[in-house]
Amino acid sequence: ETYRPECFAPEPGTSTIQYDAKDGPYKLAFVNGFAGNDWRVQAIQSAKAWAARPENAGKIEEFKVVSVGNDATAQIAAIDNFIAAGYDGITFIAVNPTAFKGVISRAKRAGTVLVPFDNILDTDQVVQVNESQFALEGAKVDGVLDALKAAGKEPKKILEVRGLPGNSTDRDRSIAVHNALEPLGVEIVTVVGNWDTGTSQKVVADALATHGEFDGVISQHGTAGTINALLAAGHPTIPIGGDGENGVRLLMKEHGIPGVSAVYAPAMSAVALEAAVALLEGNELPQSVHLPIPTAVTADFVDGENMFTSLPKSFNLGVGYPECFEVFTPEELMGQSPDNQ
Amino acid sequence: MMGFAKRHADPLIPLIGCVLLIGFGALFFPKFLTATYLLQQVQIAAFLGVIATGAMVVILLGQIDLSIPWTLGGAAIISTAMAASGHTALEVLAIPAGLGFGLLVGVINGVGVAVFRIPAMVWTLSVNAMLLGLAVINTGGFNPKGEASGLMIAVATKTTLGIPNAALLWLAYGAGVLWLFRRTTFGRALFAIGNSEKASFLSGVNTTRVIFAAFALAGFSSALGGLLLAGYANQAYQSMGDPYLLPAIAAVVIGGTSILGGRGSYAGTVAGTLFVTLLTSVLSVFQIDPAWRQILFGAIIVAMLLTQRRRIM
Amino acid sequence: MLRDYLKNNRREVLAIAFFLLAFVAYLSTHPRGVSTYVLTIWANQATVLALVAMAQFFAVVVRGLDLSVGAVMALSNTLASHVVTGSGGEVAGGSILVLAVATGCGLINGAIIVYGRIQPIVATLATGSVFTGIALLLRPTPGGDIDATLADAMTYDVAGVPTALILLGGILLAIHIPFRRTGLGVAMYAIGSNEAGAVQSGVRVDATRLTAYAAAGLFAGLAGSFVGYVTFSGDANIGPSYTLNSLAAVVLGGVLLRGGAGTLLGAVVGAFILRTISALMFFSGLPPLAQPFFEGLILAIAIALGGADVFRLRNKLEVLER
Amino acid sequence: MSAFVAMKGVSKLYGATKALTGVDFACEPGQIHAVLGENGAGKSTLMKLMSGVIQPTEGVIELNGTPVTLPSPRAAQAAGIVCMFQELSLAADLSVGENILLGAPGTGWGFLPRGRLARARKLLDRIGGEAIALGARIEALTLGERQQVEIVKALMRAPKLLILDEATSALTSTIVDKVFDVLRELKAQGVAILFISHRFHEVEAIADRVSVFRSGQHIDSFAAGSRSQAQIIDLMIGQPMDELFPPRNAGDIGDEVLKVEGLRLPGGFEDINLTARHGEIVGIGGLDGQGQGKFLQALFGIMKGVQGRIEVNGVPRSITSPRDAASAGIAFVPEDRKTEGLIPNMSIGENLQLSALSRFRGGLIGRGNGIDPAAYDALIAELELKFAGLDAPVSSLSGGNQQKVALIKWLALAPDCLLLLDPTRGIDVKTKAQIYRLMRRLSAQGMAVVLLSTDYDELVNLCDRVLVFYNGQIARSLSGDALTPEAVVAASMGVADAA
Ligand SMILES: Nc1ncnc2c1ncn2[C@@H]1O[C@H](COP(=O)(O)OP(=O)(O)OP(=O)(O)O)[C@@H](O)[C@H]1O
Ligand SMILES: Nc1ncnc2c1ncn2[C@@H]1O[C@H](COP(=O)(O)OP(=O)(O)OP(=O)(O)O)[C@@H](O)[C@H]1O
Ligand SMILES: [Mg+2]
Ligand SMILES: [Mg+2]
Repeated sequence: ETYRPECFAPEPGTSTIQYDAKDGPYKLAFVNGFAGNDWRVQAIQSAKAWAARPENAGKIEEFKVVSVGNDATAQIAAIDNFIAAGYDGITFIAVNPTAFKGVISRAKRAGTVLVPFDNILDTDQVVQVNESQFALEGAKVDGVLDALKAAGKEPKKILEVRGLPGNSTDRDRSIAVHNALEPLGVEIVTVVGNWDTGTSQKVVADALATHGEFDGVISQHGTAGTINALLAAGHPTIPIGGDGENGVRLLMKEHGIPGVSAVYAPAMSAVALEAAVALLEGNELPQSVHLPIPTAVTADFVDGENMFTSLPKSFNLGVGYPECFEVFTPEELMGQSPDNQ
Repeated sequence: MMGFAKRHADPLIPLIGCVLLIGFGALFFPKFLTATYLLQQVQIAAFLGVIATGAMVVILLGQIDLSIPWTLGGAAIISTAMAASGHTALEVLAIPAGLGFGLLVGVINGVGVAVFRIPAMVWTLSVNAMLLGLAVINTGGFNPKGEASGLMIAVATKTTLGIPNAALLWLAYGAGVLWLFRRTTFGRALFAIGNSEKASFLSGVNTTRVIFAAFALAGFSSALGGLLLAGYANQAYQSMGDPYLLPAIAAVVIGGTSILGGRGSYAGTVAGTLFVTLLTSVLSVFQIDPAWRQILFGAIIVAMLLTQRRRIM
Repeated sequence: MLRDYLKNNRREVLAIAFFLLAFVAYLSTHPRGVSTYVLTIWANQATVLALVAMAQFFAVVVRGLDLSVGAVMALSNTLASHVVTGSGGEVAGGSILVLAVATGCGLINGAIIVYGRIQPIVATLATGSVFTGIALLLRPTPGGDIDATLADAMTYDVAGVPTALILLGGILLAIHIPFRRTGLGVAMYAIGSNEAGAVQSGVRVDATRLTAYAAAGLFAGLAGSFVGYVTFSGDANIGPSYTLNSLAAVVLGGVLLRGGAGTLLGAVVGAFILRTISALMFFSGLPPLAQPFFEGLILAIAIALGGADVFRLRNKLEVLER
Repeated sequence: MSAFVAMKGVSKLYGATKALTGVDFACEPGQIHAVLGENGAGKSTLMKLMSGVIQPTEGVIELNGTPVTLPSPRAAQAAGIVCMFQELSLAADLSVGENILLGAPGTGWGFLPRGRLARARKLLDRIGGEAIALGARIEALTLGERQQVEIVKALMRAPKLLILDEATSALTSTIVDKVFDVLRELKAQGVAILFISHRFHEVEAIADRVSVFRSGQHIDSFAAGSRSQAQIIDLMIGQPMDELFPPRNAGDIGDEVLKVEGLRLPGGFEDINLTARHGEIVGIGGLDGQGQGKFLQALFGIMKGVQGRIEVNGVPRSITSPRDAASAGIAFVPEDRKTEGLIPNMSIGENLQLSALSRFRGGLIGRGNGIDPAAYDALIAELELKFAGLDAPVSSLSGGNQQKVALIKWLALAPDCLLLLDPTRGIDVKTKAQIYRLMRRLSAQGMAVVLLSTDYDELVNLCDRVLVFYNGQIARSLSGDALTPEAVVAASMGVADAA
């Protein structure tokens, strides 16, 4: 029985990891990669919001966040720097899942706890926190199939909107979609939206203009663009499995689009820190933690609860995991302006 | 006479390319020939076209503007934020403010290039980096709710007599730029400086001012593109400009504009824009694997440039 | 003697001074202070950029530009993640193969530019797209492996001196010092400075330019390999940021993009400056969300400082030549 | 004696322009052979053919009696044909030494034979380049010094045929004499030398044989001295030519147009006073780099940190940019027409319009200037500009005709004051005469003309007053009977002669 399984749920079949307890307070760092998109900014905000909470602040001697851009060597250097500076725990969003062998061994030697999240590593050496990409995209597929069943329709032709080429997240999510749909003999048309609203809108518009009508859409990210394209093309309303951006739910609600919005929550940055502290305190955790995926179907969207007319459309609704800790209020996140850190 | 011939041959090759692409596409997807698809391409091309216009002005100087992405994004963020602010005054100023932001960035670029004599390629790069930083601060700090204004949406997504408004705007904007090129001091000086800044300066041309104006116009174009995209996606988000930098430059050079400056025709840029847009669309519709998409894109551009060369020589 | 050097290389000297300033600031803010570990960390990532900057230098000095250096890096990095493993022989062979392929990419660029008469910027923009595509074919997603012995040898230290710096030092000794004394080196500078003149002087312009782009490919290949040593893997997406940074680096190092001026050493120093600026962020205590802005700001200031050089000039025509 | 290089029925076409048609030409070892002709006669084209820069459209080139093709300058140099080009071949960013060794025969990609530099040093010293350090960057040298380096560079390649295409155009007479000594020596060693110049006294001084070209054809060749200057000129231009220098103004020198008081540029020139009046041509002489060039550039707002007072037509003007100068009514024809005076790959028409841009009203978005096209046509007619069409690129014009364009683009603005830097360098006699006449007419009509020249002929015979610069100051002001070649030369050497 590992530590707080309701939050740190093990990936089926994963091993467990435990280190000798260390005395706090701890020096923690979060080494982000690219900073220039809303999800990452929110991940940083969540991390700082978590660190600011009194129950955590007491355990922390120092908490640093750096963003190093899309460069594995720079990220490795950053992590090494924190190891060299005697930090106890380091969380990071890996720029490259296979680049960190060396760092992991150096961290071991220095007794520093590493906790990758979001883009995780192909390794069983460290505890990793993430939502299962398969489960995430699977949930979207299920949502669409359920909606179709409810409407008494057979899935024949589904549009898949993929993400940024060349990384494992995009690959795994796409595999999930194909694994779920191909057995049903569904025709899958794939376009590449780069996780980008505008790009998705363009490629979906083209797909609709050339491939004709679809029975449903599975979109990795930038789903708002996908919906805009459907509306612009006057395409009959079809179920959508989309991302967890505020704008997506607003659109689905407004136009009564059935389907599911599955959140890939930036708040996982906070869970990763929580895990780091748990490990430093000597607790045993699953090597691969799979967080529960916050999903909601159109019918359950409630303004001010899991959808905010008052917030930006690009706001990601992953404000927290109730199973782990009280979810962040948007104010709590926004409160983290760079001026009062 | 020669110059005339050149000016009018520029758009030829990209246009032929467009026809080939459509023809090829139609073999497999008859819908390629429908007005829906074609008008849709024109609409999407309009966004790139406006941005490429600015890129072209700077390239005519023999410079290059790498600050397009975050100038575009910044303008969109500002306008959408103001449009959704709820204060009438701010809402009215939403669009001017976004465009003004573009002008401002352009002038900052101009200072580095014209006064400090820093290669635009590097100066605009660092300006872009700073803009990214500002966007991050903004999103983290205040990040107000953003909403494209009705006008932005109407221009970006609606049509008039079946023609996308975006395309009409592009047409008007292009006409204005063409007038600048052909009929004003600015236009003549722009081409002269692109060929020889020294000789232009010694002829009494106010080169500094022209360079400022050129970058200001480029920033304005990026901002205008940003507002269009915000209207199209009905929101602003970070890094929304990233997918437009290289295509914009590609569109300009495919259109026969010399990257060294001083030579080029707007018609060429228009044709180049249409070609790039169509090519991207075709590669996407045919579900080409991303790797092959990159390879084909590069190979086709090389091929086009080689043919352009042949013609010029 | 020294005064001549300072006079003829003021931009380079300015860059060196700026670098030392930033580097001292970095070390003094580092909790661990000066130590082999800290130096090695810094050296490893700085070396990668330094190698790309060298690649860019060769293209720039012949009044060209190579926007495909990042792509060639990605290609050689992904290729290395396939072939730089196994027995000692296989590792050696693989490493050579990687560099050969990278040099080939450079030659292709050169050929398109020299014989196709396409402007370097656009030519390499396009070929870069192709090389990236091939890299994606080799590694659809990051992965693979690099021989650990070689990687560690390259990324750790010898007697407290980071191997990476020894490598760079060796390259500089072997190339930077004699470069200006060889026919090839002078020919490259001459082409960048006055191509028509070079032709009239009997320089083999085409061959020289091809060589320059091949060298650019080779160094991009070295950079890609080194990324492999640091990351033990191949990643097709590393290109873009390196391409742009290589430009910033050479300019920071006092290399004029108009060609014919600047040195390999300058390019390296420029790369060091860039990397140190980012490293400064780690312990700067700046608000995390404000760091990207300040990083850009410092870069802009550094570049502007180099540019401020022009205000010395009395003759506005000389100013225009910048 | 048999020819070293011979051309048989050679033609060169540039699109429609016939640069050379059916030329038979030969040059022999141990002979200095002068090639004369108007601008655009085809002299440089001929030389470029011999030195492998361009290939003939028709005809054959023979080397020691055997037909050869010279695909590149490198090949030509390997065959012993070395050309000193009208457009200099130096790399401005490289040092003098590096330039001299650049691409020299026998040098590959390996280490350069720096040993040879000792000889280069000697040669430089011999032709009066003692001041030129082998380590100095070319960009720091004056045009004259660059020509000296170019000459040494050519000599270092041990030529069998040495071609000097207006190699001495920017050199002062004293240096030219030294160069000639070296040439005579080479001649004695059996080197064939081709010499192009538009300065007759130079040709008379050095040439053994003379060939005259006109509009792409080889008109005649004859022993030097067998024809009078007048006869040669007639051959060159195909019709008798009237006086080279127009008569000076009968006297009516009017009021001051340009008045300069105590102008100084630290490190450039000190306390310069100058007045130019209606109807007078003020000459500015002196050796290269004595500050006269910087002075005129300062007048045109090119220099920063200039102190002193400038008045145009009695109105004090602060001139900080060419644009200010232009609106103050000052025009400026720079020394280097290829990169400063004109934009070579833009059309003739666009180049003519260039200066007009400074006069556009309404700033950047203004359109239409006050200049009517007729003004251009008149000047084009007066200067007999040889051109295919206004759309043709300026680069397609020969040196002389390019210079005409550089003049016309300013004159069309009818400036009050015209500053000329060596405007007749590389210009043939006929064009010179046209330009001289034009300058006279303009000054008679009330334009102040200030002429900087390295050719004392024109200083003495054309100008009303000559100010000779010597290390940043006006050494002497010569006019009337005191204005003699000897006096100019003496003053420019800083010698205070009795006169
Ligand atoms: N690159 C070119 N393209 C087109 N026409 C050219 C080119 N070069 C020269 N010409 C033409 O060939 C003719 C001869 O030119 P060339 O330079 O040989 O004259 P030149 O005798 O050297 O004149 P100058 O004394 O002014 O140097 C001229 O009419 C010129 O316009
Ligand atoms: N850097 C610049 N960027 C954009 N527009 C400019 C710039 N500089 C000047 N302008 C515009 O040019 C127009 C004219 O400016 P200005 O009054 O300086 O013209 P000017 O230099 O006086 O020309 P002229 O002397 O022929 O009247 C103004 O409308 C101004 O907005
Ligand atoms: Mg000539
Ligand atoms: Mg004015």
